[in-house]
Amino acid sequence: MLMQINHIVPIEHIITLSCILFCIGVMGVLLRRNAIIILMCIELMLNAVNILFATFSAYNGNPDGQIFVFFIMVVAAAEVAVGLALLVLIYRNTRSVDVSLLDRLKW
Amino acid sequence: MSVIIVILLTAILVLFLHIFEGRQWVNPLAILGLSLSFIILCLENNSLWGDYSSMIYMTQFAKVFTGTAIIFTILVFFINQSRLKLEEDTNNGDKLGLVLFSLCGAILLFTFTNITMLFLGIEILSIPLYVIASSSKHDLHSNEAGLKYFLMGSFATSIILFGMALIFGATNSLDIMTISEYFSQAEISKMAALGAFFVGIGFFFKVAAIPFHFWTPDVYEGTPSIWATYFATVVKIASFGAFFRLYILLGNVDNSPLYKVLVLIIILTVVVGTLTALVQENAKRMIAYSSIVNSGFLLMFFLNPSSDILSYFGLFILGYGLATIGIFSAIVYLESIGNSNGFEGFDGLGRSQPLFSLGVAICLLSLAGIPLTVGFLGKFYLLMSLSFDQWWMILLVIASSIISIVYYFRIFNGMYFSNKKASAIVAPEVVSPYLNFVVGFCALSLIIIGLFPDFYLNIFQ
Amino acid sequence: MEKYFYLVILFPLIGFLVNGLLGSKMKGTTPGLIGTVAVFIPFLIALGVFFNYGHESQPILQNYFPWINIFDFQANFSILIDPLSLQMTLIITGIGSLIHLYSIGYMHDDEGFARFFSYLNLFIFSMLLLVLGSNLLILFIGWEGVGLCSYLLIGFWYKNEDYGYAARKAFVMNRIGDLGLIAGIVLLWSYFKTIEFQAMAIHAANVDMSDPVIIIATLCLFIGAIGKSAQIPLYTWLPDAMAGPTPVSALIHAATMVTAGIYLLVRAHFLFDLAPSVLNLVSYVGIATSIFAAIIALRQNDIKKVLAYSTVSQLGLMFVALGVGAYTTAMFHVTTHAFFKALLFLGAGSVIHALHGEQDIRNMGGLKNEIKSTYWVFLIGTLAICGIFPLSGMFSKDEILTVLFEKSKGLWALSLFSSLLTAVYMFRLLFLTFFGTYRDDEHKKSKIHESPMVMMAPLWVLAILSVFGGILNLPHLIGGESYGKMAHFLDPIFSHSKLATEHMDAGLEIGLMALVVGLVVIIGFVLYNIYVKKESLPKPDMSLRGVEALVANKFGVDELYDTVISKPVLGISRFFGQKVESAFDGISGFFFVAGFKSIGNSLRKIQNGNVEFYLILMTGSIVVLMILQFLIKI
Amino acid sequence: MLIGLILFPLIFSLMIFILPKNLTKYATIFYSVFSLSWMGMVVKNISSWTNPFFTENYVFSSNLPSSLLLVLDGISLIPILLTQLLIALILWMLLANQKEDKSTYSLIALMHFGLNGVFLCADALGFYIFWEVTLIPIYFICAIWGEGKRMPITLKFFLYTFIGSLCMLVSFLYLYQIQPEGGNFSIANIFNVDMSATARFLVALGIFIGLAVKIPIFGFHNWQADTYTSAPFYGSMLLAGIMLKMGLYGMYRWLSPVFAGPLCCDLQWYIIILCIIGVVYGAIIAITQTDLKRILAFSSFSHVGLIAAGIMTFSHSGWQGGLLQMFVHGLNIVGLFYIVNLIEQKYGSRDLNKLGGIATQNKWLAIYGMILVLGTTALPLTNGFPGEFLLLKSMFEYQFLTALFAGTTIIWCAVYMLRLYQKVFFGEESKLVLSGDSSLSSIEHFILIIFVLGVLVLGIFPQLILGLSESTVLNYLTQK
Repeated sequence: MLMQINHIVPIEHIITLSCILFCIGVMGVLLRRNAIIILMCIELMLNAVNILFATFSAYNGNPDGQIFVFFIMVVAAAEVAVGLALLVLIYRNTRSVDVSLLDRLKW
Repeated sequence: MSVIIVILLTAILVLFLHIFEGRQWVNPLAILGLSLSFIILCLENNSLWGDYSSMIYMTQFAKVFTGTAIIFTILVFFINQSRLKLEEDTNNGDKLGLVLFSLCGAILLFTFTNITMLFLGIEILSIPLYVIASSSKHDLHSNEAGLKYFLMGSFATSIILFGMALIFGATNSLDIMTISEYFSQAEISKMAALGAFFVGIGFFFKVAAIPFHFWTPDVYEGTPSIWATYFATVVKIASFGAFFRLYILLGNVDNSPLYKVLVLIIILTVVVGTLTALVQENAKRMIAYSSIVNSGFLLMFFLNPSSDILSYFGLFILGYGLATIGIFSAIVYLESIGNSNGFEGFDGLGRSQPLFSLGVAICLLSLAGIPLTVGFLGKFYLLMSLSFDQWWMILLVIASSIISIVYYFRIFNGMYFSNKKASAIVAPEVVSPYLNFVVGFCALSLIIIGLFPDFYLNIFQ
Repeated sequence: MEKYFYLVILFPLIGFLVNGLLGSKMKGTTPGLIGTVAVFIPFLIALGVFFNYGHESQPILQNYFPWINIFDFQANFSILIDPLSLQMTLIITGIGSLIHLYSIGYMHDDEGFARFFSYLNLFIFSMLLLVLGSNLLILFIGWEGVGLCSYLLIGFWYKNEDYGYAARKAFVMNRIGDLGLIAGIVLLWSYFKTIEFQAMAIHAANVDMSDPVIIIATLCLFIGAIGKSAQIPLYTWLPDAMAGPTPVSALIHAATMVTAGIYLLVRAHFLFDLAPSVLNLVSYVGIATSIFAAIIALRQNDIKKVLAYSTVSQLGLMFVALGVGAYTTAMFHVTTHAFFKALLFLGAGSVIHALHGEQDIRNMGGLKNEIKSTYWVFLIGTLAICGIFPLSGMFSKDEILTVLFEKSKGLWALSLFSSLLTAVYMFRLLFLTFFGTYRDDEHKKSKIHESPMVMMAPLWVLAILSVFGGILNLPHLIGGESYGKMAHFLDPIFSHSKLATEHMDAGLEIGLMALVVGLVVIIGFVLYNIYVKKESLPKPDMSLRGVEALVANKFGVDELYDTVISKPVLGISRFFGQKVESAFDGISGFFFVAGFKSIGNSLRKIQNGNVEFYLILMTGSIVVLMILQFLIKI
Repeated sequence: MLIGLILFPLIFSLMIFILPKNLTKYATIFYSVFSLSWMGMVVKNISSWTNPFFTENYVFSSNLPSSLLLVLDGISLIPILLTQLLIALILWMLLANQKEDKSTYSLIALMHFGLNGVFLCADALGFYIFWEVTLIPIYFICAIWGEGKRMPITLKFFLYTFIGSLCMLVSFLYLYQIQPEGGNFSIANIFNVDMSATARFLVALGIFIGLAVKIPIFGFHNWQADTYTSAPFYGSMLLAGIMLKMGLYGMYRWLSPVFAGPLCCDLQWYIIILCIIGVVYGAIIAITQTDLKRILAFSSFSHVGLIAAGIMTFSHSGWQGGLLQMFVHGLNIVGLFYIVNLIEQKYGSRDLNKLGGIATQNKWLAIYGMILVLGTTALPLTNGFPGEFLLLKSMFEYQFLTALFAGTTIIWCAVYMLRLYQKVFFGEESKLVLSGDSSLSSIEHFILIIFVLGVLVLGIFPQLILGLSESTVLNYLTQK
C-alpha cells in the first residue's frame, strides 16, 4: 500500500506554482513570434499540467494521476515531433520560422 | 472494440501496401476495410461490452455516431479516389493511413468512460490531422494551414489538460461516472467548476464556436479540399459527440458551470457566423462559416438536454455532414477542372452538369433548411427542443436561417440562373463516377431520410 | 299575357347578342331592323299587359331563379309588374323603338352600324331590368348596366380620345353614385332583412318617423340617384356625354336613363316618406340644380349642350316635385319630358344631319325655309317644353307648380323662375337656328337636305305625343275625374302614401296656369325681336367679360373638379408609385442585405490571418468568459 | 382519393423527364385533362354536403408528431377547383405558344403538387411544408425565364415568403408545445388549447405575418409588383392566380380558429385597417402606372386586400363573398395576364404609351378584353359583382365608415381599368399595333372563351360557387 507520508509542503503552494508555470507558458505562446519558442512554451504548459497531476495524485493518494502523466508525456512527444517536422517544411519553403510571415489565408 | 482493431489493421495494411508498389490498390483497400468495420459494427450488437477495464463503453448512441463517422470517411475516400484518377499522388497511402488513425481517435471519443481515454482520443484525432493539413508540401497555403491548426490545436489541448487536472484534483478520480456524481451534487468546489470551465473552453475550440473559431476558415481554405471535407465532417461529429456526453455528465442543466458561457457563445456563434458567411468571397471559407453556424445550432441542443434529444442531435449532424460532403465534392470537381474556388466557378454548372448540380443543389437546400430535406427536419426538431421561455433563441434560429438563404443561394443562383453562355463554361469534363456516386448518395439520403426520418431515428432506441 | 312578360326582357338581350356577334356579317340595315323589332315587340307585350291591368288587379311578381342565396343574404332574380314599372316599361320600349327607327337613318353610313344597335339593345335590356327589378339588387344590376351602356355609347366613336375621356368620366361619376346605392342597399338589408320592394313596403308601415338608419339609407339612395340623374354635385358628365351620337343622347341622356334616379325615389317612396329631412334635401338639391343648369344653358352655343343643360334643369324640377311628395306629378312630368325632350334631341339630330355635323348654332340660322318639317317639329317641341297652353309640357309643369304653390311659396317662386329661364333659352335656341338668315357660306347652304322619311316619321309621332301627352293626366278641373288616367292609374301604389295631396279650389289653379302661360308668351315676343328683328348674335367667346364669361364657361365647375379631385389624385398616385414604393424598397433592401453585409464586412476584417492575433483573441475571450461565469451573477 | 390529387402532379413532374422530346406535348395535354377529370370524379361522389366531404390520414413516421392529414370540405373545395382549372389552362397556354422544354412543365407540375398539398393538408406541419415546397418551383420559374434584373427581385420574393412562413412555423410550434402530452399538429387538436390573451395575440400575429406576406397585405407587399413584372407570363399567372389564394385560404383554415378574446379583436381591427389601406393604396397607384403587368399587379393587390378584409370580419357573407371572390379573382386576373401576354407577343410591347387602337385591328381580342375588364371592375352580371357586393356588405356591417373607404375601390378600379382599356384598345392605332400581326389562333380563341364564359356564367349564377361552401361556412362560423 502506498506509504502515507505527511506532506510538509501544503498543496496550495504547488498548485500556485503550476498555475504560474502555466501562465508563463501561455504568455510565451502569445508574445513570441519564433515558432520554435512557441513550441517550447506549449511544452512548458504541458509540464505545468504534469506537475498538477502528480501533486493531486500524490496528495490524494490516487496513483491514476501519475499514470495519466505518462500518457501526457507520450502525447507531448508525438506532438512536438509532428510540430518540428511541420516547422522544417515551412522553413524549407519560407526560409524562416517567423509565425507572422504566414498570413496568406485571411478574410 | 473489434471495430477499432479492424480500422487499425486496415491503416497498417494501407501503410505497408503503399511501400510495396500496390499504389493503385491502396484506396479501394481502405474503403473495403472501412466497410468491413461498418458491417462488424452493425453485426455485433450482442453485448454492449466494455473493454480496456471498462474505459471504453459502446452505447447505442456511440454506435450510431461511429457508424456515421465511418460512412463519412468512406465518402471522403471515394472523393479521394476520384482525384487519384487525375494526377498521380505519391504519398496517398500515408494520408489514408493517417486518416484511419484519426478515425480511431474519433471512435475513442464516442466511447470513452475515462478521462484518459478522452484525452487520448482528442490527441489521436488531431495529431494526424496536423500532418494532413500540411500534406501538399510545396503549397504555402497548406503549410500555413497546418501550422495554424497545430499551434492552436496544441494550445487548446493544453487548456483541456489543465481543466482535467483541476477536475482530477477536485474529484480524485478519472472515471466519468464518479466525476458526474460529484458534479451532480448541488455545491461543487471552486476548483472543480474551474476545471469544468477549462475543459468546456477546450471543447468550444475543437467544435469551432465563435470566440475560438479562428482556425476553421483558414484551415478549411488551406488544406486540400478532400481532407477539408474530413475536417468539416468527422472531426466535428467526433468533438460534438464527446462534448455532448461530457456536458450531460458535468452537471444538471441550470447551475452547470458552463451554462452562462454556453448561452453567450451560442448567440455569438450564430450571429457572427451568419453575418461573416454572408460576405465571404471564397466558397471554402463560406462553407467553413456555415459549419461554424451549424455548430452554433448543435450547441443549442445542449440548452435543455434530455434522452430523446440524442436522436434529433444525431439527425441534425447527419444532415449537416451529408450536405457538406456534397458541396465539398462540387468544390473538388471545380478544382479538378482548374477553377479557383471562388463563387464564379459554380456559374453555369446547372447546364453543363445537370445531374451533378441537382445533387449539389439538394445539399444546399438541406443546409438552408428547405422542407422535404434532413436539414429542415433537423432545424424543426431543434426548434421543437427549444422551450419558449428562451423565445429569443428561437428568433435567432429563424433570423439566421433566413440570412443563410442569401449566401447558400449565391451558389444556387450561380449554378442555375447565371446568364453565362454554356460555351463560356470551361471545358466541362465529365464528372468522375466516384464524385457522382458521392453526391448522388448524399442527395438521395438527404431526401429519403428527410421524408422517412424513422429509418434513422429508430436506430437510437 | 303576363306569362309572356319574360320576353320583354329577353328580346333586347337576344337583339344585343345577334347584332353583337353576327352584326358585321349582315348587309345594309338589317341589324337596325333586328334592333328595332327587338324593342318594338316588348312594347306591344307591355301595351297588352297595360290594357288589361285593371285598377283592382294586384302587382304580379315573377320569380325566375335564386340569384344569391346564402345564410344571411337572399336575392332572387325576379321582376315585379305593377302600374309604376308598367308605365316606365312603356316609356322605355315606346320611345326606344322610335329612336331605334330614327337611328337607322341617322347612323346609316357609320361603319359601326351593327355595334351601335347591339349597344342600344343592351341598354334597353338593362333599363328594363332596372325598372322591372323586384328588389334593389336587380335594380342595381340594371343601374350599372345602363352606366356601362352609356359608357360604351358615349365612347362609340372610340378613335377620338376626348370622346373616350367623356365616356370614362360618365362611367366613373355614375360609379360614385353607385357606391352610395350599395351602401343604401346594405343598410336596408341590415334593417329589414330583405330588399324586396313589396316586403320592405309592408315592414316600413310599422317603422317610426325619421328613424336614423332609414334617414342614412334614404340619403345613400338619393346619392345614387344624384349620380345617375346628374344633379348638382355629379352632373358635369351629362353635358360631356353629348360626345355620343345624337340618338344616344336622345334615348339615354334625355328620356330614360337619367330618369332612373327619379324612378328609384318613386319606387322607394315609402322609405322617403319616413325621412322628411331627406325629402327637403331632395327638393333643395333639385331646385338648385334646376336654376343653376338653366342659367348655364343661357350662354351655351352648341345645340346639344343647350338641350343637355335643359334636361338637367327639368330633372331638377322633377326632384323638387319628389321633394314635396308629389310622386304622381313627378312621374307625369317624367313621361311628358321624355316625349318632348326626345323630340327636341332628335330634331337637333336631324338639324345636325342636315348640316353635315355642324353643331354650333352661331353658324346656323334661317333653316326655317330650308328644312321645313324639322322646323315644325322643333317648334312643337320648344312650345311643349316652355309650357304653352294646349301642349303636354304645360300640364305637367303647371301641375308641379300648383303642388309647389300649396306646399311652399319659396319653392314655387324659384321653380317658376326656372321654367321662365327654360322658355328664354329654348326660344333663343329656336330663333337662332331657324329664324334670321343662314350665317354660313353659300357652298354649305346648297348642300342642306331634309332628313329621310325614316327619321321624320318618329319625329312626327313624338310631336303628336308631345301635343296630346297632356291628356294622360288632365287636371280634374277640366273633367279630371274621367280623364286623370295616370293619377288614377298610379294611385294603388301610393294609396298608403302618407302625404296625400288635397285638392285646391279651381279658380286659383286656372289663375296660376294663366299667369305662367302669359309670362312665357311675353318672353317669346321679347326674344323674338332681340334675335330675329335686331339680328343680334351671341358675342364670340373671347370678347366675353365678367359674369357672362363665367356663365359661358359653365361656372368653371369642370376646372374646379379637375383641380380639386383629379389633379390631387394623380399627384398622390405618382407620389405613392415612386416615393412610397422606393421607401419600401429601401427599408426591405436595408433590412435584408445591405445592413447585414456592412456588419459582415467589418466582422470579416477580424480574421486577419495572423496566428498570434488569433491566440491573443482566444486567451482574451477565455478571461472574459471566466469573469462572466464566476464573478458576474446574472 | 385525395391522395391522387397530390401524387399525380408529383409523378408527372418527375416522369416528364423520362419521356422522349416529341411526346411532351401529348403528355401535358393528357396530364391537364386527367387532373381535371380526377377533380370531377372527386366532386361527383361528394355525398353529404355538411360535414367535411373527405378526410384521409397517411402517417409517414412515428416520431414525427404530424402526419399527412388531407381534408376536403367546402372551404378547401373552391381553391382546389380553381387550382385544377388554372393549372390546366396555363398548360394549354404554354402548349399554344409551342413551349417545348420539359423543365417548365415539370416545374408547373411540382407547383401543382405543392398547391394541392397546401389546400388539402389539415396538418399544421404538413401545411407549412407544402407552403415551402410551392416556393421552389416558382423561384426557378421566375429566376430562369424571368426578364429584367430578375435575380435580386426573385431572391427578395423568396426571402419575404420564407420569413413569413418561418413566423408561422414558430406559432405552430408554440401551439404544439403548450398542448398536453401526446398532442400532434393536426388541426383538430392544435387549436383547442387554452392560452393567455397575449400568447394568443402573438400566435395569431405570427400566423398572420406568414399569410400577410403571401396575400400580400399592405406593408408586406414590397416584393409583389416587381416579381409580377419580372416573372414570365405563366409565372405571374401562377403567382397572381393561385398563390395569392394560399394566403387567403390560410386565413380561413389557420388564422380564424386562433381568434378569440379581447386582444385578438384589436388585432382583427388592425388587420382590417391594413387591408383597407392596401385596397385604396394599390388602386391609387395603379392609376398612373404605364406597364400593363404592373397595373394588373397593383389591381390584384387592391382586390385581394378587400377579400382579406372581408374574411377578417368573420361574418357569413364576408366568408362566402371571400371564397367566391377568391375563385373569381383567380379567373379574371389569369385571363387578363393572358391577354397582356398575347398583346406583348403580337405587338411586342407592354407599355401603355406605345400601344393603342388594337380594337380596330383585332376586334375579338378587344371584346374578350372588355368582358374581362368589366369582370374585374365588378360590373353586375359579371362574376366580379356578387363577391364584391357580399364583401362590401360584410364590411359595411362590420364598420360603416371604413367600409365607405373600402367601397371607393369600385371607383378607383373603374378609373384605372377603363384607362388601361382606353390606352390599349381604343384611340388611334400606334405604329407598333399597325406592324403587329392581328390574328387569334383557334386555341387562343378557345382559351379566351373559357375565361369569358367564366365571367358571364358565374356572374349570372354565382350560386354555383356559393352553394358549394354554404354548409361548411355555416357550421364553421356557428362553432366559432
